[in-house]
Parts: sequence; C-alpha cells; structure tokens
Amino acid sequence: MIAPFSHVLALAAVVFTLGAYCAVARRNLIMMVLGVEIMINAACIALVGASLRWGSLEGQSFVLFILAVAATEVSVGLAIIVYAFRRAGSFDPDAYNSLK
Amino acid sequence: MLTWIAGFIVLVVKLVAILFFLLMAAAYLVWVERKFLARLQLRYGPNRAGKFGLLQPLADVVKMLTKEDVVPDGADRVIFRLAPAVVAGTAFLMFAVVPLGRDLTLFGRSVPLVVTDLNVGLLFAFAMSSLGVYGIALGGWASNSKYALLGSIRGAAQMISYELSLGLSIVPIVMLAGSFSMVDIVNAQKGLPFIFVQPLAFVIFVISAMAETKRIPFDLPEAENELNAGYHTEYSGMRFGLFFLGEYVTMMVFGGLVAVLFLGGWRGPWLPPFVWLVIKILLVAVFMIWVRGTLPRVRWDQLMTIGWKALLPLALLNVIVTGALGLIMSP
Amino acid sequence: MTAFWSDHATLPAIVLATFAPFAAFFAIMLFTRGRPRLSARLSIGAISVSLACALYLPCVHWRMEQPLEYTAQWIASGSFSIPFGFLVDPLSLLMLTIVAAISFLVQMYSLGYMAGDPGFSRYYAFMSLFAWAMMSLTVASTVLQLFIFWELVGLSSYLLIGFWFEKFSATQAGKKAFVMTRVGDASFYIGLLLVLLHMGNLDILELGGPKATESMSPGFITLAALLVFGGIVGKSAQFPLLTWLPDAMEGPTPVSALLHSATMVAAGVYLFARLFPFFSLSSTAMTVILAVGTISMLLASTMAMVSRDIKRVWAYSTISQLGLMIMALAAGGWFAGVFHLTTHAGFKALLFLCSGVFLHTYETGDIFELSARGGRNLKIPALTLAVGAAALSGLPPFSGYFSKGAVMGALSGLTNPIWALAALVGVLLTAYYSFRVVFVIFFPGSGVAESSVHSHAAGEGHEGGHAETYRAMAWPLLVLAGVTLILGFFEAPLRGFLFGGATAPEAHESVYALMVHYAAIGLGLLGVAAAWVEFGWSRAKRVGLVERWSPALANLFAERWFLDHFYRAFMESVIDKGFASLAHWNDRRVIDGTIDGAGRRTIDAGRRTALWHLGAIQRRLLTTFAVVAFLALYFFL
Amino acid sequence: MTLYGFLFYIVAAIIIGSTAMAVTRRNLVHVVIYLVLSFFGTAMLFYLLGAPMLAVLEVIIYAGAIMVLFLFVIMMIRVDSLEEVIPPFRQRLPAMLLGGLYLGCALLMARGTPGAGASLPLLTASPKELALYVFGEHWFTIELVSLLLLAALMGVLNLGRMKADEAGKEKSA
Repeated sequence: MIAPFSHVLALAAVVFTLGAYCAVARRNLIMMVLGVEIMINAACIALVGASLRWGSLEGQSFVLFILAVAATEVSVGLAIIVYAFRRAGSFDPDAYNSLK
Repeated sequence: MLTWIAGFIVLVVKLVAILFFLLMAAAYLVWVERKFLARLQLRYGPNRAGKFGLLQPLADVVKMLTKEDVVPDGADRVIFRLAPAVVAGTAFLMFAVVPLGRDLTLFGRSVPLVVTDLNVGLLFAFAMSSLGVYGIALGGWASNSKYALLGSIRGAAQMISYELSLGLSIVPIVMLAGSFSMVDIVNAQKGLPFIFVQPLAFVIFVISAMAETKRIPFDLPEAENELNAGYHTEYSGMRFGLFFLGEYVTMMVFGGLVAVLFLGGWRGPWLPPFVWLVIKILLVAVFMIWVRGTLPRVRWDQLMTIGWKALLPLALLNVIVTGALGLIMSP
Repeated sequence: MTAFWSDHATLPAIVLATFAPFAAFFAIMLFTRGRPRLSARLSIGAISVSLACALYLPCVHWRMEQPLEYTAQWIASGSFSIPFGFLVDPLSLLMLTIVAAISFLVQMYSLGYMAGDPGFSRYYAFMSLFAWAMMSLTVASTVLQLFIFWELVGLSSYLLIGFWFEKFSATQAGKKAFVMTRVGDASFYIGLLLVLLHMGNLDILELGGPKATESMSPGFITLAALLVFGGIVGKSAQFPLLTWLPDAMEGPTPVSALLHSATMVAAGVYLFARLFPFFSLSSTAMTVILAVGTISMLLASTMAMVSRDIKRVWAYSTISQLGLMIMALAAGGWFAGVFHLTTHAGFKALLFLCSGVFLHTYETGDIFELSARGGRNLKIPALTLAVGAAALSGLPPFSGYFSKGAVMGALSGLTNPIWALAALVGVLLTAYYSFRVVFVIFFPGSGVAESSVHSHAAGEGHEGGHAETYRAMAWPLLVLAGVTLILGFFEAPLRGFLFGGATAPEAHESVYALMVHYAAIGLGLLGVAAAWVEFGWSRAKRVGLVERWSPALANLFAERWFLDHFYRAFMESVIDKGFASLAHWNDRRVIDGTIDGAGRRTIDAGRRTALWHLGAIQRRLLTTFAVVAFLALYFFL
Repeated sequence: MTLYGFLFYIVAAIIIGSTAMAVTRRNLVHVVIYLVLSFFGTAMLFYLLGAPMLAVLEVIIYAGAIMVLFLFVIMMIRVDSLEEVIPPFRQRLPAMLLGGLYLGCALLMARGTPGAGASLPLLTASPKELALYVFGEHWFTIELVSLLLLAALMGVLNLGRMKADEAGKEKSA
C-alpha cells in the first residue's frame, strides 16, 4: 500500500499549477517552455498514478508517447527560440511585437 | 524483520566492497596507464615511490588532499563545489548494476553478486551516464572562465551526440537477450559471448564509450593545446581529483559494461568468476590506454561527423538487420 | 485458389498503391529537388506501381460478395476506439483504379506540358502528394480518416492551383479554392461531429446500417446528412459554392485535368456514393440534394454556352456534369451516378488535356483566336477533342451516351417529371456548348488567317524539342480517346462488379423511361445541329451570319449571357464580399476621409490591428487557463 | 503509514519543493538544476508507482537530454546576463487569484475522482510487459510518433541551416 490515489492526483495538480505559473508569469521564452515541460510532467505523474490505480498499462503507454512528443517539442521549440533570439536580441515574449 | 536487517547488512557490505574495489582499481589504473604509456613512449614512468612506483597512487592522493582548494573569483560557489561530485558519483552509481559473479549462498540464502539487479539495469547505467554530463557542463560554467566554458560546451555536445550511438548500439544486445537486466544479459551469453554475434555493435559501443569517457582521441573538452585543461581548468586539489577519479571510474565502468554486454561478463573457464571479470575489464582499459598512446586527437568537425554520420546510421542499420533476422529466424 | 491468393495479397497491394506516391513525394522533396528528370521518373514510377496495384485488385476481387476491411487500432480509450485502415469494396476499387489511371496519364502528359518549367520537381512532388491523398481517401475505412485525406486533397489542390505563385491571379485562385471549399468542409466536419456524438462511431459500413436509424431521430439524420452534403457542395463546386472552380483554371492545364475534372471534384460525388445508404435514410435531404444538383447543372451549362475560354467551358461543364451525377444519386440511381462518374473521369480528362495542347502551342485559351490561328492543324488534339465533346454530349457510340442513358433512366423513375425535364434541358445545352467549341475550332471564319497561321504552326513543328513534347502530350490523348470509345460497352460487366455476386437489380423500362431515353438522344443531336447552324456554317466565309439569320436566338444568348453574369456577380458579392466585407468597410472609411484624417485613421487602424497581432502569448495562455478553470468549476461543482 | 507511503511523501515533497524553487529562480542555470532535481524525484516516484521503465526513461530523456539541451542553449547564449522584467505586484495579483482558483478546482477534482480514496497497490510493470502492451495495442501510434520525430529532426535541421545562410534563404524565399 503506497498512498491514496487522490494524493497522487493532488501532487500532479500542484506541480501543474506551478508549471502554469511559470509559463504565464515568467517573462522569458525559455522559462515559458520550461513551464510547459513542468505541466507535461505533472500530466505524466497523474497518468502513471491512474495506471497503477486501475491496473492497466494504458496510462504508462501514454506517458511513453508523451515523453517522445515532449522531446520533439523541445528540440523544435529551442531551435525556434534561438533563431528568434538572434533576430530580436531578447527573450522577452513581448519583444516580438513587430511583424516582419 | 530479521530478513530485512540481514538484507540491509548484505547491501552495506556489498556497497563498501564495491566502493573499495572501484577506488583501488581506479587508483591503480592510473598507475597502469602511466607505466604503460611510458613504455609505449620508451620512458620508465613512475618508479620512485615503492617498488616499480607501486605506491605512486597513494602519494598522488596525499598530494591532492593537501593542496589548496581554490574557488575562482566570480564563480558560482555552490555549483562549482557540487560539479565534481556529480561526475564521480554518477560514475560510481553506474557500477551498481554490473554483476560480479554467480549467486553466492551465504547462511542458506542466495545472495546475488550485484548491488541491485534492476530489471532496467542497462537503462539505469545509461541514465547515470547521461546525468554525468551535468558535472562537466556545470563545472565548466560555474568556473566563470572562457576555457572552462568552451570545454564544458564541447563536452556536453560530445556526450549528447555519442550517447545516441552508444544507446542504439546495445539495442541488438537487448533484443538477443530479451531483457534490460545485466544479470539476464550475462546469462544469455552462456554459449557464445555476444562479441561474436554482434561484432558491429561491439565496435560502435567501444568507440562511443571512448568518446563518452572523453579520452584521446576524443578528448576535445580538455584539449590542452587549445583550452588549457578544458572544463576543469580552474579546479585544483581534491576537486580536481574527483574529476580525475570520475574519469578513471568511468573507464572501469565502461570496461565492465563491455565485459558484461559483449565478453560474457564473469563467465570463463578455470578461473573464479570475479577474476575473469577483472581480467576482462582490464583488457578493455588497457586497450583504451593503448589507443591513447597510438592515435592523434580528432578535429571537432571530424568528431561530430563520426558520431552523427557514421556511428549513428550504422547502429540503426544494425538494429534493423538484427530485428529482421530475429523475425525471420523465429518460428 | 484465388481466394487464398487474394486474401494474402490484397492488403500489401493497397498499402503499396497508396504509399508509393507518398514515398515519391517525400523522396522528391528531400533529395531530388535539384534534379527534375529524376524527380519526374520517381513520381511516374510510383504512380505506375499504384496503377499496377489498382488494376490488379479489381481482377482479384471481381466477384466480391463481402466488403473487406483491414483496420488497426489508432487510439482506444475505454469503450471508445478510433480505428484506422482500409475498406475494400467494388466502389472503392473502381475509384482507386480511376484515380490511379488518370493520375498516371496526366503525369505522363505533364512530361511534355511542364518541360522546362523551373518548378518541375516541385510539380511532380505535389502531383504525388495529391495522388497519395486521393487514393487514400478512396480506400479510407472511416469517415474520419476520409475527412483527413479530404483535407489533404484540398491542401494539395491549393498547392497545385497556385503552382505558378509568381502570378498574382494564380495565388488568388488558389486561395479562393481553399477558402471556399473550407466553408463546405466546416459544415462537413460539424455533420461528422453530430453523427459521432450519437453513433460513437464513424465506420462507413455502419453509417448506413440499422444502427444509424436506431441511434438517431429522422430529423436529426436529415440535419446531419445536409451538413455532410455541405462538404460535397464545397468540394464538387455545387450551387452556392461553385465560383471557385472556373477560377481554379489558373493552374497548369494538366492540373486542371487531374483536379477539376476527374478526381478532386469527383471526391465529393464519391463521398456521396460512399455514404449513399446513409443519405437514403432521409428523403427530405435527398430532395434538397436533388434540387441543388439540378440548379448547379442548369446554371453551369448556361454559363458554359457563352464562355470564350476553352478551359472555362470545360470547367463549367464539369460543374454541370457533377450536378447531373448528384441528381442521379439523389434520385436513387446509385449505379447511374457512379457509372457517369467513371465515364466522365475519362472524357473530361481527355477534354482538358486536349485544351492543354492548344494552350501550350498557341498560348491562348480563347476559342475564336485558336480557330483563327489554325487550331485544327493539331490533328490529334482536334480529333480527340471531337471525341470528348461527343461523349460529353451523350452521342451514341461514346461512353457518355451509356452513362447519361443510365442517369436518365434513374431520373425517369421519379414520380415528379420535372427533374427528368430539367435533365433533358441540360442535355440539349451540353450538346450545344460542347460542339460550339468543336465547330469554332474546326471551321475558322477566314481562309487567309488560316493559311498564315498554318505556316506558323508548321514552322514550330519542325523544331525537334517541340515535336517531342507534342508526342509526349499526344499519346495520353489517344489512350483516353480509346477508353472513351469503348468504356460504354462495359456497362453490364461494371454493373455486375459493383453489385458484387448479387444479381443486379433490373432497371425496368417503362414507356415513359424509353421516351425520356430517346428524347435525350434527340435533344443531344438537336444541340449539335444548333451548334452546326451557328458556327459550322461560317465555313462558307459568312462571318456574323448567325446573328443575321436568327436574331431572336442571338438575342436570347445575349440575355442568357446577361443572366449568367448576374448570377456570377450575385455569387461573388455574396461569397467574396461576405468574407471581405470588414476589410472593404475599413478601406472605404480610409479612402473617404481627407488626407489628414486618412493618415490618422491609418495609424489608428494599424494600432488596432497590431493589438491582434501582438505576440502576447502569455496573455492568451492566461485566458486559456482562466477559461479551463471556469469550465472545471461549471462541470465539477 | 508503510515505508512505501513514507517514501511517497518524501518524494512528493522533493518534487514540489524543487519545482517551486525552479519556477521562482532568476538565474536560469539554477532553474535547470532544480528542475533536474524535480525530474529525478519524478523518476523515483514512477519507480515507486510501479513503472521502472518510465522512471529510467524520465531520467534519460527529461533529465539527460531535454534539460541538457536547455542548459546548452542557456550557456551558449549566456542568458544569465539578460535582465528579466518582473511585473509589479498589482499585475500579478489577478494571476495569483486565478492560480489559486485553478489549484482549488484541480484539488477538488482530485478528491472527486472515482476511487480516489483507495490506497494504491504495490505492483510493477516490467519493461517486457509494457513493451508487449505498447507494441501490441498501439503499434500504429508508435509509427505516428516515429514520423513526428523524423519531422522534428528535419525541421530543426532546416532551422539550423536558416541561421547559417539567412541572407541567401531570404532572397530565394
């Protein structure tokens, strides 16, 4: 016996909120992407917990796919960020306010 | 409760034994390297401390411990102090999944001769090796020095690149053994060591392992004629010693991995299993030293080309061929 | 045993047929963009593989009783699952064969037509993408999967219509096609969601089955069917959304032949045929669809009668023939609709490819100018053009005759005679306008112009490169003309194939049906005769006699011409201006003001637009989270 | 409370603590270090919850690859020299309220989930079981994901090339 399922979900909720805070409040593109990663991670926690709760491997397999998608998302996202930084010279999301 | 305590004691004993073994082995590997390299270059090597310089490692330890521990100005002090420990720590942790011999029977209970037989043991070793990058990247960054930063960026890029081919090269092994557990992999080589079945994987693995340990010919992160000493330029005393130790322990660990994955682990005739394992690890380590004495350093772009354009496609091809053959030959 | 062989080879054949063009697209885009000849070879090689597979499949499954379905699970969550796979039945095999064959011929033809174009590789890549999307669409096993490829077809047609993107009109046409079909697609999508909501499943075979009637009320089925039909209206350019098709002729002519005659617009009709059992569940929807088909058919044929541009004439006729197919299907004549789809694919591709040769040689699409410059000296295109036009008009030995006969039979089965009457009017108009083009090109008014251009054309013919391109373009024409000649005689075997092992329902021929049948032939001949009187006669060097001889008829044309433009203006004011009204309004305000005010307002408008385009990601994120939070509050508390 | 329960709460505290530290640090390198710690904690949690394979993958992919990539970019561009504008308190207040609301909702939902009160059993999915399940039930998704990875690879390569010859690219585009 580990802990009630609701505690795992609560942990996921707290981590998710932290990630959302990071994505919304930090004025730095890299921090925003990190915030997204934290949120994804929170979702993974909830899925693994649910997988154990219901005795099904569905949740775990979804986490597997999420990991793969997160990896692609970060690689493309970071490449875009670096490219944008070279153009605008700033990581502030509000600095990108002029159309080409 | 008694079982629990007994298990705990066994675990502690195992940990201490492995730690001691690794420290000693790493220290004497340094000695072996210096001696062997000297012979290759027609020199004598260390021969003052003790007979054949056998006490040289101890003297080195004393020297490092008594040296001044300098933290450069403007450095990130916490990270600066933490980084060497990460390098050494991850290297030690990797050894936790290497099986040292067949199961012992102590007081009527079977004790596997491995710190922990994880069912994802192989992946665990890779996870630790990928965490080792942090020690190098952060150590260089925290030093607040150009050479160190350049060295650490090089190191991070090199390790990420080669980790891919390293990981992919062992996929065929996992396919053949049907498990990530090191114990199972050793057991799967009862008949024939995998080096005969998977020679290509062996070559890719060894080359990538040399790049992972950042040894010549892949020692660009610490290339002394370009970057002084790379990421550990600013380190001195025992902190430098930890980096040093980490490097040799990593060598041992990769020797252990090569032994387990390709050379049949502790299996061998006549001699006791543990001796076989040590012999195999030493063989790999001596091979690495020999390469160091023989080959020049590659250029940066050559390093990346080898990793991405030669090793990685070959490893992928090997995976596909092995999978296809497995499918065809399976009933 | 064939059964054993077919069961094992069917799936690989389908996979190979659909994915070969995709692989070609990938390879061209990635590796061979700088090497046009290799790209063309790759693309044609891939489509040949597809064609071989597509021809092989009907041979194996000629007497197929049960549809075959190969599915794999895509996503499963609890009891809900989304399968992904292939559905093999006579209809999908027929369509697969048509698409592969037309794509193959068009790609061969393009070797000549597109020779030397700077975007040669890109062209073939898009062609392969299109072929992949279209063939995957035909064998999709669920409507969701069909929708995905439906959108991909839309995308590739956008890319191909706007292929010459340095030409402003081409990009405009591409955008117009994309946006207008999107309107239909949105409706299609909503319809799908409605069905999904009630059925929990989008399997094509189940959609027309008893499960649909159990889970949905009749009114609901009508609504869903009409919404799905919205997608067909967009894709097949039916009544309210038809203006994009003629504009889409801006693309290269082979593209028009591929997209706008035989395959892409046919996707709409194909969808209708595919979901025919589902649509049949609602008689109201069927009546509405019948009306839409009729209106489109008549409108488009009247437009075609006065157009001077050869490609536009065929574009209008495409709309009208699609309307006819939809009429046939809506009247319950499933076989008639599908059969007409098949024959139409052949002869319409033929007509477009012929026009392509004219266009390529004389660089004009105006039929009177083509005629004046000696268009008839291009022997093969002119001859095959006549064959195609005859088939389009439904003249006896050609394929169009048989399929139109089937359509007429289906329409005469309806109790209300007005639909059959409308179709007969359509037949007359079709025969008239198609032979108008033929006669105008065949019999140029003045011999002087002819001789002067004759030497010009001959001079061009002497160039080796030109002759080679001409040959490359000519032989697909001959193949298609041959198909058009003989396809009609295969009506009975085709019927047997489509209805599987079951005996085909006999079309019982009443006196009324026979009357309609003969009336169709008679009216077709009448249309040809009318065209002859007006345009063929001018061979006797009496230009303008048409107006003098029958001023009433000419007046009628003028009036009809006026009507067409009224319709078109109306369409465009509704569709185009509807989209752009905001921009227009803004524009007028800026222009109307004084220069000072205009400047200030420009700054103002700019600032306001800038607010929309600010990369204020975080504010949007915040809003998103707020909305989610409130939704959660609403649902869970 | 069993030993495993005790471990769970410790790991949870590590995750929350290090994530909270991460999202509030100014120095991006510190952020990355705290996040690595957080992901490491998550990996331990996964191991505890019976997913050893995912635990190791979490370390390899998240901590070992993704975060190194971030660190790499941060070190390469020397982001730590850039000042980040921190908005004044009154602008952050609504966001905080909203965040509190959000968290409240999420916690309520966590409590209201069916079967939330039941204690989790001790089960482990071996890599073999997971692999058989994934490749048996979701092989098509695997293909899609691999296609996605390929697409990302090509996209990143293209972005990288754009940097190298930006001028030439602009001209031809």
